[in-house]
Amino acid sequence: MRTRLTDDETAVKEVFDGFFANESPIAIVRAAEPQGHDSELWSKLAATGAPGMALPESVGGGGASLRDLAVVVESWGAHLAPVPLVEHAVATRFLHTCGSDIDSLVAGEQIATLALRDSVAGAARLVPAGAVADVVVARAGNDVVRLNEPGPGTGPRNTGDLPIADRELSSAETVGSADEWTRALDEWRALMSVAYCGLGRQALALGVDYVKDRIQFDVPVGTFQAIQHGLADAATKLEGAHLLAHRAVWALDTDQPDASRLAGMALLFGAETARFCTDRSLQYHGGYGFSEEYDIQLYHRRASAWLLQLGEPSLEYARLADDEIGPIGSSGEAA
Amino acid sequence: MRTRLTDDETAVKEVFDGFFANESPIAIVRAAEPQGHDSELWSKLAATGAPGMALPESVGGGGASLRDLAVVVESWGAHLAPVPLVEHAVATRFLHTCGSDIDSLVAGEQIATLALRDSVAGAARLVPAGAVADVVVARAGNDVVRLNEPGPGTGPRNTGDLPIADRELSSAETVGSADEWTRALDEWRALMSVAYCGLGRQALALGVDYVKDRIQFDVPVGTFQAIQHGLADAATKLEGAHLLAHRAVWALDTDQPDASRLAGMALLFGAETARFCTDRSLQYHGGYGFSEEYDIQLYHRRASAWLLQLGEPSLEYARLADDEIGPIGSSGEAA
Amino acid sequence: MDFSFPPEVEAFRTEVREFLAANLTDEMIAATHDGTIHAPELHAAMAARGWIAGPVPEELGGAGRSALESVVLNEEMQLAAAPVDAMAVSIVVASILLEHGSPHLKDSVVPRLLDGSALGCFGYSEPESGSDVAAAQTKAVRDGDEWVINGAKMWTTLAHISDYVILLTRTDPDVAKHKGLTFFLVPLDTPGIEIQPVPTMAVERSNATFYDDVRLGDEWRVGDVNGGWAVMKTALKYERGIAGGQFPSPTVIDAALDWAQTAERADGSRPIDDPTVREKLMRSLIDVEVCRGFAYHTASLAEEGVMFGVEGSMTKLFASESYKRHCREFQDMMGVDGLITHHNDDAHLGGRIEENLRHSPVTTIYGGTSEISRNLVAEGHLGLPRTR
Amino acid sequence: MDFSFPPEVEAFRTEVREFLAANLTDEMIAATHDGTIHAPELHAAMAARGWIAGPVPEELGGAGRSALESVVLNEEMQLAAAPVDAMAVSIVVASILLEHGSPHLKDSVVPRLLDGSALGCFGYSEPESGSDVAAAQTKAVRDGDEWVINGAKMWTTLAHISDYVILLTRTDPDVAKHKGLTFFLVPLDTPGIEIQPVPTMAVERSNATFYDDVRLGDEWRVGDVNGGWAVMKTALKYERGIAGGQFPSPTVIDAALDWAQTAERADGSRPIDDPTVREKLMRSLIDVEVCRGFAYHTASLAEEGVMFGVEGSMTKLFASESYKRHCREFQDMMGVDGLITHHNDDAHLGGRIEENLRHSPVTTIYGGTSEISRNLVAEGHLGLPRTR
Repeated sequence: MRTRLTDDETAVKEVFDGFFANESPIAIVRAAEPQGHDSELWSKLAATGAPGMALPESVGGGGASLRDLAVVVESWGAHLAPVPLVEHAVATRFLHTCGSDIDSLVAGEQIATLALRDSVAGAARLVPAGAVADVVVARAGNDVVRLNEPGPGTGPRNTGDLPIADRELSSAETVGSADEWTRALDEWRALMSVAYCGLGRQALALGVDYVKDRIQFDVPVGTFQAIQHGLADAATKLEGAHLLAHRAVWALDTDQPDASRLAGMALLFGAETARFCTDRSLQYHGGYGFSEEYDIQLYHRRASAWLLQLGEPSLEYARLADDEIGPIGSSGEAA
Repeated sequence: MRTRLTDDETAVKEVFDGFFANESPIAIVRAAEPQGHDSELWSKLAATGAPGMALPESVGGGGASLRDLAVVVESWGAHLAPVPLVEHAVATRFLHTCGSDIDSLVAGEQIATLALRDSVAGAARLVPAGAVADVVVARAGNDVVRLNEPGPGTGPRNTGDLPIADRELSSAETVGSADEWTRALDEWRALMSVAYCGLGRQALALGVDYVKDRIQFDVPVGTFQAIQHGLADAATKLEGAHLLAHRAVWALDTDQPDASRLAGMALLFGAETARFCTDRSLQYHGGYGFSEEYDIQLYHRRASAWLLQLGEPSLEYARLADDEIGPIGSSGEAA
Repeated sequence: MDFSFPPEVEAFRTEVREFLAANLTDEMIAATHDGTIHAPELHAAMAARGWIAGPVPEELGGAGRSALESVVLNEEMQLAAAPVDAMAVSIVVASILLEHGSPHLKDSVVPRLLDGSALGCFGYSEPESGSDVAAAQTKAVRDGDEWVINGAKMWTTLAHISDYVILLTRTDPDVAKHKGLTFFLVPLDTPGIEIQPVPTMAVERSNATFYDDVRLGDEWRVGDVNGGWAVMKTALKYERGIAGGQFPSPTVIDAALDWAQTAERADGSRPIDDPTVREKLMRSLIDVEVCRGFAYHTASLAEEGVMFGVEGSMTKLFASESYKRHCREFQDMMGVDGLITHHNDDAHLGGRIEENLRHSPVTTIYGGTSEISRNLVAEGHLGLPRTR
Repeated sequence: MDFSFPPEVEAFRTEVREFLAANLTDEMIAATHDGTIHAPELHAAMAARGWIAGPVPEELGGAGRSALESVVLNEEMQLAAAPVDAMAVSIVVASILLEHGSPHLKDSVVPRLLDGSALGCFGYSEPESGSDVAAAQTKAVRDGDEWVINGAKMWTTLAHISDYVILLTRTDPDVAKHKGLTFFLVPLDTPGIEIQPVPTMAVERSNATFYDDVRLGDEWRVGDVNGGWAVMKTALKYERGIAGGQFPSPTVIDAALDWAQTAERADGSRPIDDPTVREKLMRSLIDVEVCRGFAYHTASLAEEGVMFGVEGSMTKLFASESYKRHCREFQDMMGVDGLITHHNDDAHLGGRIEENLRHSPVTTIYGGTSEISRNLVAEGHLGLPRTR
């Protein structure tokens, strides 16, 4: 039992906190809007080995654990870095499991992603990182298919300035089966729950810093108890979300029987928490929180958006319920 | 448009505020626990004419409007008076509409009530005031039946110390049809939404008084902003609930087309609001709020209980949705 | 109690609906995507009907129409998603001028505001004073017959299309902050004024305005010298009157209903048949009815001549907080499609829910934050002691 | 990070489960309906296994078992709905005495608490001091070799079955309130003590205790004279340690699941097949997993020797607020059947959800209100300035 980062994990964190602080300051995030992608930043991140870090050394990867990757992802989330780290890492890990060629992906020369919702009629709608990915993995019926084709570069404008785009899959080839797909989606869920913790933590920090400095009625607004309590609720949820998110990653990493359940739970709770943090933080910024000039709106919009790439949250609750208590109509016999 | 009480309504309010304050002080409420009924208080209330006030003068009633009755009910709710005023008034109005004999009911010699949920296999489960009612009206299939039989006097112990009880209906006679029944249930909903406003207002007042007096950290706890904001939220919802509840009563009284919709909405919002008020008020009492000695717990338990006499609140939302957008499967064609 | 409208007000409602059906175009609604929540032709047409002057008391030179008509007009415009901001601000500015303005202002400015040929905007907030509006630092100093104004204002929304700004200034820095304030009406073409856009996370554009040795005659003063706080109270009174009816949610709920009835989920079902969606829709519709109760209440009070205060704060608090919640729930209901903005042709109903989602956070901030509203309810309605 | 338990702790968990299966009876759980949350036979059996002494540090005379075992024991007892209050309080009182007590107390009292032959209770709160515990007014005055105590304590839960109360007293009224406090361990059979029951809205019984010229030797003092605040901090430290794992919700959720799977609605459907019920169940199960994360975190910190503070407040805040919400939702899910109390033979699962509904409001109050917890998080974790 070790609920804080290990020394090794702390070392990883320090490296990547530094990397993102230097290479993906908020000006980079803003400059990448509305496309939501910075290919130069991707190249720099690739140079660190992060995209392939959680692949075996035997294929040129970093041989790191999913837990190590999660530490990088939390920092990525905190900085809103406009590069598809999670999608790439998860898609590439899946392809490797399937025995599909990942030579161009390990070091990030090409970008891979995964369609989170099943493809319909040979196309995947609004795929995360779909605008910029050279390789798209998607479920199609009982198969999982792989498309090799450069992304269109841009996709529809959206709340989070994310590079989502529709992708045509007619030239895709089958690489695996739907059975193995669940694991990939769960990795995405768990890693994004960690990313949401990073986002929430930074959003909360922006709010805390603001209310310490902002003077109204002759005192810092952070002295008002109602504001303190809103921020304290946010901090409490965030601590809970952080522990759940990393537990989900650990569970996947160590093949715990409840890993899938925890991944689904962690994402829903992490998203709700990050949204609460951005809502409180923006509110306590007053009007400035709403202005483009301040950074909290960047966090607020992404907190809304990230989860929805997966679809309706209520369907995620329904999916978890199906697993936990059996599908509707089974009267809980599966429990 | 007149969103405050008229002079006549104010006169009614003053009379019954005085009546309940004098005749149903909190000691009477406590003394009636757990049975939830005080027959002496009922006699006194009957002497005021309240049980039959909203019946035509031609049958010996008071000829008052439902709106006037609602003013009495709000005061009744604020005092948690242990007499089945709403059930009796609604059931008797329904019986009168059906042409069923109400001679013993107009002046409250006998107590009438209504089963809020349809009877099953000749019995109505956990009927409000079922323990003390001499006349029970209930829906049974497409009919509405009337049972003349003294109540058992007591029923199962329950959260709100309410005189609910199961009633066997085998000797009941048919008095009306299910079509007319909807109106009776809506009158119950609308009047109980007003009662909930009375309850909520008094619960909030107990909390406000407490925090003005209670000193901690050398100041009244009511000076703490977090407490002020919790109470302000309660007061705001309460004002909204009050306006909605009385609008629902007005709509029923004047046969507005949206009367049924408003009655259902008012009850759900009124109950939620009253529960919020009791929750905040109890919380800000600290430990004393939890003790039997203080009155807020009496309000808290009844706020939980009243609505549930009708069944699951989520089924009430579902019923409203069926009316508003058509039943499930109709794809909103009824909208 | 009686929640019915008199026949003449119902007739007015019908007139407004017909007017909006004939005059409010999708293009006008979509045009607000440039950041300016204003439709000049609509404004002019309404002014021509006397509707801008409508709520202004007759004895002050307005049309003195019923407060119930005001709430009906406001309600119908919001239900139709009509741009309402510029109209609302002009009514408030005109009302302030009529109550506190010099003959010069009443004669030369008010008629232009009421006939729709000029627009006004608010100049209260500053970079260092938002909720604490009385801490304004923009200075006005006498120089002979003139005043010289220096300073900066934030959130002067609509300034870039307005003719006037009603400006809160400090004329005495040496007394308690509420006691050293004076209002002016400032023509925005006066030399020394600079207007800079303030873009936001939603489509709205606001402005920062800067005042560098702006010189004005005393006839532009509004209210007494150092009597600005009294004018501010009047301003808030009228703002709350206008704000009495708040219906931000209906267009979002309409869009949600449309989506729920027409979208198809992966399993072939429609969202409308999901009980979790249905419960959310009903809860949001209940919130709208609560807002309607508040609206009718404030209108009724105004009609009775009872000036309301805390009711306006309650309405604003409830309407904006519930609206923000509705936007969140319904964007979530749409899943990934909820993210698509109005820039895309295939966005559902022009991206309406998404646009509202981004707009909603400001509604619990501007015109008095939810925190300030709660303070006012706690002190003004519950009689709790001041926190500080 | 690593969320696994070492094999020996997993083995301990199995041992606890087997112990509870064998020793915890439905009668013990139901017996708490008399208001006393304690099962003497269970307590004795646990003491005999060394589990009361378990978490007490070895160097202080306890069993020095792993903090992870403590959290597992606590978790399993709560999941089984075992009465846990008396055990928890005894561990805290023993820990305080071992850290601050005189040799007399360590030798004569602690062994009795740890072997289960005596029980202790808390005497902190007073009628006029709840959250502001340092404002205690119960006086202790020296009289030769003795102390004379006069005053009253509220919420001395378990006092009527306890042997000792650990009492916060004022020994110097003339200094800042935190600086004039002294603790005593008071045998409850000392002349001058009166215990009055305080009934509550739930099944719990608490007590008010009154102290009228209660005389004690100095050997009953705990910590320094006027050093009571340091002892209080120790007390809170151990209380939070015990409180690190908070699982009030699982028994309620279990009952809800059982109801949802077995009850039949009027239309013949089961609640479990209603998506609104399913979503509520999943949300509550997520909250439980969040609590588990907090529990493991505090245990892990304790195991590392890192003393935690604000984490305990966060755990308590989150667990109690979510528990209260769960009780509300699941009572509502049961409709009218949710109202039926344990007094009725046919109450679902002995009226478990109803009983928890009435119990839940106190959990956001006792042991530090949610408001106090939020203050501590704001100041201790976020570094916000003190409000006052």
